[in-house]
Amino acid sequence: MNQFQNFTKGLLKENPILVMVLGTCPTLATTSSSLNGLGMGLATTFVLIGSNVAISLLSKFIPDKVRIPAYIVVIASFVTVVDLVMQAYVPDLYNTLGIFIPLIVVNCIVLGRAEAFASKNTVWSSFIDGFGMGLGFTLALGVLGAFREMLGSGSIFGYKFLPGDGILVFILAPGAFIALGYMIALVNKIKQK
Amino acid sequence: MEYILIIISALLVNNIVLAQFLGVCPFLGVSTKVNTSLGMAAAVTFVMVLATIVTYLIQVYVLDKLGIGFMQTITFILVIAALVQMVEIVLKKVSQPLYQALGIFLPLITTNCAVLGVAILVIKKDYNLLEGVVFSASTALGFGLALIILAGIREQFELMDIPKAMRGVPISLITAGILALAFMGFTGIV
Amino acid sequence: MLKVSPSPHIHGKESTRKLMLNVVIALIPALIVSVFYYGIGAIIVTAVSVLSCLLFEFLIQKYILRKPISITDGSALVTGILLAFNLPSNIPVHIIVIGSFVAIVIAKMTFGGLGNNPFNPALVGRVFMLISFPVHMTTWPVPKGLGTGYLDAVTGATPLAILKGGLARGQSMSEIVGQLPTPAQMFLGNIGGSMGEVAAIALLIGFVWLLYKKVITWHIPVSVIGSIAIFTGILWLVNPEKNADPLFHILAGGVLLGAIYMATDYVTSPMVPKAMLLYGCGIGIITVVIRVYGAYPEGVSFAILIMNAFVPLMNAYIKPKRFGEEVKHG
Amino acid sequence: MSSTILTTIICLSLLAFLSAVILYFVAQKFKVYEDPRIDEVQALLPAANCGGCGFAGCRNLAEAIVNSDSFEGLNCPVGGAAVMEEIATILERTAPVSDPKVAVLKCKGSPEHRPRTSVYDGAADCRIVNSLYIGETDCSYGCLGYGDCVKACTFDAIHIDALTGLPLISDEKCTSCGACVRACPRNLIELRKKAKKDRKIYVACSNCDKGGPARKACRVACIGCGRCQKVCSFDAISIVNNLAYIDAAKCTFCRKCVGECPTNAIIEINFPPAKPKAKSEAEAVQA
Amino acid sequence: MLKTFPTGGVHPPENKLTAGIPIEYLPVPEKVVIPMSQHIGAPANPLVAKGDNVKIGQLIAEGKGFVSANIHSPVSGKVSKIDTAADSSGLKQPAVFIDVEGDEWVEGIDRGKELVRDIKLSSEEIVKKCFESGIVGMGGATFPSHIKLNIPSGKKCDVLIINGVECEPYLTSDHRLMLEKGEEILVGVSILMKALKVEKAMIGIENNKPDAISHLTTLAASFAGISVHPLKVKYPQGAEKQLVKALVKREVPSGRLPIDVGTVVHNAGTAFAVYEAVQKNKPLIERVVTVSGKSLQKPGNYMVRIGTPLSWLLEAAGGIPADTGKIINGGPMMGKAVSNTDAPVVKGMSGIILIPASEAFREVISPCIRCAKCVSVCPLHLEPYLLMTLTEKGMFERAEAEKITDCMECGSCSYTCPAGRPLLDYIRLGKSTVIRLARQKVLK
Repeated sequence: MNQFQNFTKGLLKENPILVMVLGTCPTLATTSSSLNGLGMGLATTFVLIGSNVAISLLSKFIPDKVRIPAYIVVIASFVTVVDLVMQAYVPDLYNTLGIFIPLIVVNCIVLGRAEAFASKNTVWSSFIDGFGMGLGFTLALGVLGAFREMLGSGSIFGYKFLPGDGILVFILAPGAFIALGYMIALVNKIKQK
Repeated sequence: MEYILIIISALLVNNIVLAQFLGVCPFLGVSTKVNTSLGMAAAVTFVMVLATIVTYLIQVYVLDKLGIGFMQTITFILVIAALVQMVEIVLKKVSQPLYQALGIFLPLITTNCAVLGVAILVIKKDYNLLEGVVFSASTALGFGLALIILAGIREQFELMDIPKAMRGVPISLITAGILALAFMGFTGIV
Repeated sequence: MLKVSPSPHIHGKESTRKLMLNVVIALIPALIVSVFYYGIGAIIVTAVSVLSCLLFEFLIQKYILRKPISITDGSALVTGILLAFNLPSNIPVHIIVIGSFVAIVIAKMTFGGLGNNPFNPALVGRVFMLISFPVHMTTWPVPKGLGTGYLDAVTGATPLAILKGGLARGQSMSEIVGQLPTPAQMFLGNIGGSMGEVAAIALLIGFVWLLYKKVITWHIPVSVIGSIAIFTGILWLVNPEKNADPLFHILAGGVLLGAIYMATDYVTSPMVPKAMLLYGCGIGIITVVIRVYGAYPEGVSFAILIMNAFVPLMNAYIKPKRFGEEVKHG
Repeated sequence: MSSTILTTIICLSLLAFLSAVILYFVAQKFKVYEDPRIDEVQALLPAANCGGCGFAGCRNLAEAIVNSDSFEGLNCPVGGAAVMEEIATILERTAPVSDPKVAVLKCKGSPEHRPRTSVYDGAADCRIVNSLYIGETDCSYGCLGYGDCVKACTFDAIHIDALTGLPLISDEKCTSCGACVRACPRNLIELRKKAKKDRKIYVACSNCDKGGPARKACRVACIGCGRCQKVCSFDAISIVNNLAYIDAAKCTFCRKCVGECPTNAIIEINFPPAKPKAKSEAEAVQA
Repeated sequence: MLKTFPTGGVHPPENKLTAGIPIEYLPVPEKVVIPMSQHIGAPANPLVAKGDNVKIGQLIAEGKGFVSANIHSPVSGKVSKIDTAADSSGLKQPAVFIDVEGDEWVEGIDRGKELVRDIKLSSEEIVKKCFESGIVGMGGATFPSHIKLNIPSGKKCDVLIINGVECEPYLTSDHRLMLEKGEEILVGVSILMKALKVEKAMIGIENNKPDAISHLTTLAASFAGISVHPLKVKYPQGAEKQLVKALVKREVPSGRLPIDVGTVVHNAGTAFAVYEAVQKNKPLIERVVTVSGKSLQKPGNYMVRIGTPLSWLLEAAGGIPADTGKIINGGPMMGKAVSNTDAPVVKGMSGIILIPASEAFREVISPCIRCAKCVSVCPLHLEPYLLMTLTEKGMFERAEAEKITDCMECGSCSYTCPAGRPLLDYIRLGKSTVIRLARQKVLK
């Protein structure tokens, strides 16, 4: 596998949300608008790249038996960094995303990539992998966010193009489940062909 | 009365899965059979209550005392990870079938954001220890309720002809969506 | 050439289409009453709802599922009418179409079509609309008779909304009663509300028809209405100044429509009488909880959807007593 | 600042130490051993869970393989020799040798050959028809055509041919898992050894009736006349219960029997066109 | 309120077209075919060889083992061959072929019409006589009768139940028999009572046969311990367990027999056969067959010899009408469709029903709408919709847990299903598969 494939697999073929169905909690919770979705995606991407690089560097030194707790500590450190940085520079977004920023630490994608990829590959590959996966995650979040925002409030990235309120359900919890459900079904359908 | 409000709120109105989107991964993963979801609900309840107690004590008596509140995420996840691993080892010994059925989802309780989420929420909401325990227990029951309902529906799906592309995760998500829609009826009770 | 098939070689006269048609017949009195009070709007809303339900079912079956077209089995027709009955008669067309889309496409065809959906399609559509378009869905036309126009009607509140509003302002029942319609008005349907649910008399006529035709059994409607009567009765006896009487709760809002036509939907209700009673009681209790304690003045739709979710569990764990299970002799 | 760092470090270390100690003791107390090779073997299996091996699923086969000393009776027909060799390398044993096989239908009773005598009008399921009566023709051995094998095939290798009403098996897709063999209530499907260029010669009939009734029910039935047996120079053909059978192990694909069969019950597939003489003979028989 | 079983059951149109037509004795055909398996259990063993001459009533095949029955020649003539013959489903069964010559009877058979009331044989002798005479359940199940009369040690029977229900549409053979041979049946019942050593017998008859009820009630006054009970018309009341429930309110437990609740059930037709065997020394060589159908020229109740080809019987009834779609051996609810009209009449054949093509079709199958009608009509309180789906999806373990083996295949579920689903087709399949799997497990 060359680095290009390594990069693109996260976007479509192994998209963490749409294909592997990991990290559904933040996906559902933060996509009430496209902006929130992108913000969450980028924060996760940062943690993903950071932890991937760090773990691929450290993997030789971490004993196999305690690797999972060790990985979690590494990830948690990066999450704390993101948490503090966002609190300082984008307080509005930070408040909207709320508890889901610290919860990046338990996002299955991050630990999943650390365990499945970073611990077995070189730093550079892990970086590419983390970047690709993060971008795939961000992409899915952005698309889902845009979709929900469009239907739910008739706007996109805050720009209003429809009069009225839109179909309110889509920016509420039920709409999140339903929209993601159909997105994954669509991907399934495409995969079957 | 305070406690009853906390219970109803956590169980129905702000159901952790259907309204707060925490613990969706195991919600989708373990809800194929009613029996396993019962086991999962029990395991989560146990871990959640235990984790809440331990993290609460650590927060109040260690982190706050030392003034290192920013270490919350790291310490909490560490404690939870250890707890879950303990539960896993115990379960493997005590009930082999349950262990096999829960499969990879037991270690995933670690990364079940519900557990960490509840631990953090208890601190955020300034509950005292007892309130925190009641909150976490009823949240876990809310998780179990949603899980078991979905498991019941999914068991029925096995006997039905769900369109191919919808099978598995998509149909569960949409079912959960309609369930969330129905649970919105409880808005305003608390 | 002789035909050969396993026994039995004869078949009863029932068919899915006939059952659905009987439900439609049972709904006709309520439709007549709503046209009588709300005029042309009732007809427009029903027609749009029915047509769009049929159209969506047809499109999905033809182009997405690629299954045989079965829109003539009457199930989409019933869904369309029931959805319309849950709407105010002055709701704009595009909202009805969205509601029909949700009912048929999301709540029914996504699960594979008739017989596979765990939730009542019409109710999913209705609740979806209620949450998405709260203003349109809670602005009710005042019944003015046949001449009432479609969108220009004067609006008013439903009895339940009056009750909720009054209690929220801290008024006591004796103060609110003056603003509420009399039981006779509610019985005949001369009140504000969703077009199909206002006239108790019409719905009860339909109920008798459905029982006579053996389309439904008594278990679900009776247990729903009974549990509501008991629950609200207790609340009323405890504090008549803060709670409305049971008769009001039964006649107001969607209790009768829900109990007789929506909760009894075959696909989404339990299979065994014992479970039906449990299911009905659950609906009744949740309805009252939402009405009395919740933010929404009406809770029947939510209650039915929530109990729908429990039906698979009931079907799996509540079994009929098998013949010969209890040894009575020897 | 430095004190914060210090407390952080101390606090975390203590916590980590405490967790480690507790976990160590719990792990000692509740130890369960599970052979890790089971997972490795399972990973190699095709995960089709078709049941072709005789076990409920791939995991069960993996367990059986790991827990037994030899490969006797344990074989994944879907993965074939390649997978078994890989498994053998993991377990440091030698793989069993199994021939690649392919499923064939031992019936060619299309409506033109086998007239319909009644119409079946019940649930479309061979097992139901078979338990009910003789079937739509007078042959109580032949294919019923309601596609139980099609439903059983997880590899999309079988389809009912609209023209003949008989199942058509795709050589490429067939994995010889045997699901169709088990599904057919009349035992009409046989797994035969794969030959060069997918060539096949076999008796496409399962009728055990005597010649007269068999022929009456179906024009291409094997009547057990024994002419193929006589002409075979390799002793590959046996006749049991009025029915000829060609032993795939002995057959050399000489094709002598094919032309000899008076009812055309022997099928040859994937051969180059027969020599003109044989062909005209075959036509003469058909006419 | 008339007696009946409390829950479940259906009420198909009765169509008892031949209820008023007296039993007609049919002439003997030129050739008969006697299948060796006319009962549940092991096939009988032929005692004759090709070329043998046989007389009417001569034993030609012997029941092998405990669950089996003897077979007697219904005609006099020459055995032409012993071979396989296709039954009404087209499946080949061993059979004896006889060419009819003359009308010679075995000695000792009382062919007179006069009633013999006095029971001379002891109860053991009665059971033996039933076995020797090849008597099987005449209602269609063809269970060898002598086994039911042998009460296993440790069990006790306190009431004999006689099944005169005939709940299947069209069929009237028992009805006519009760009207025309009422006294003989009552003597037969007394014989059965003596064999079982019980003091009490209850005859259950559905209320759509008022003439039979009043006739038997009048006659029964002179027989000790026999009472006649009208029952509400409901299918499947003729099923043993349902009839026991309706008459004595006892529920036969799942997987058990009526004797486990102190009852034995025999058919009215069987009682007549027992009378003939015990009092007249006549083995079971003929029976009443209802031939019915809306477009049939000469429907009726025919007394025919066992082994008569169906085509002969149908010819007597005016030939097969051109519009016939389906021919049924038995009643329309539980009978088997006939694909071969050359098949012979056998001991368990109570009727031949011809259904016109316009009615002989299955409904178009549409999705299950979960209306629960199948659950409410199932007389055994099973959930047919679930059992069908479990079978379709191959989930046999769950089907077993849902008591699929309790199903008695009455067809009420398929009859009622508004979606036209072939519930019973699949349940039957699931049931046989579950039983097979259970047997394999035992063998392992």
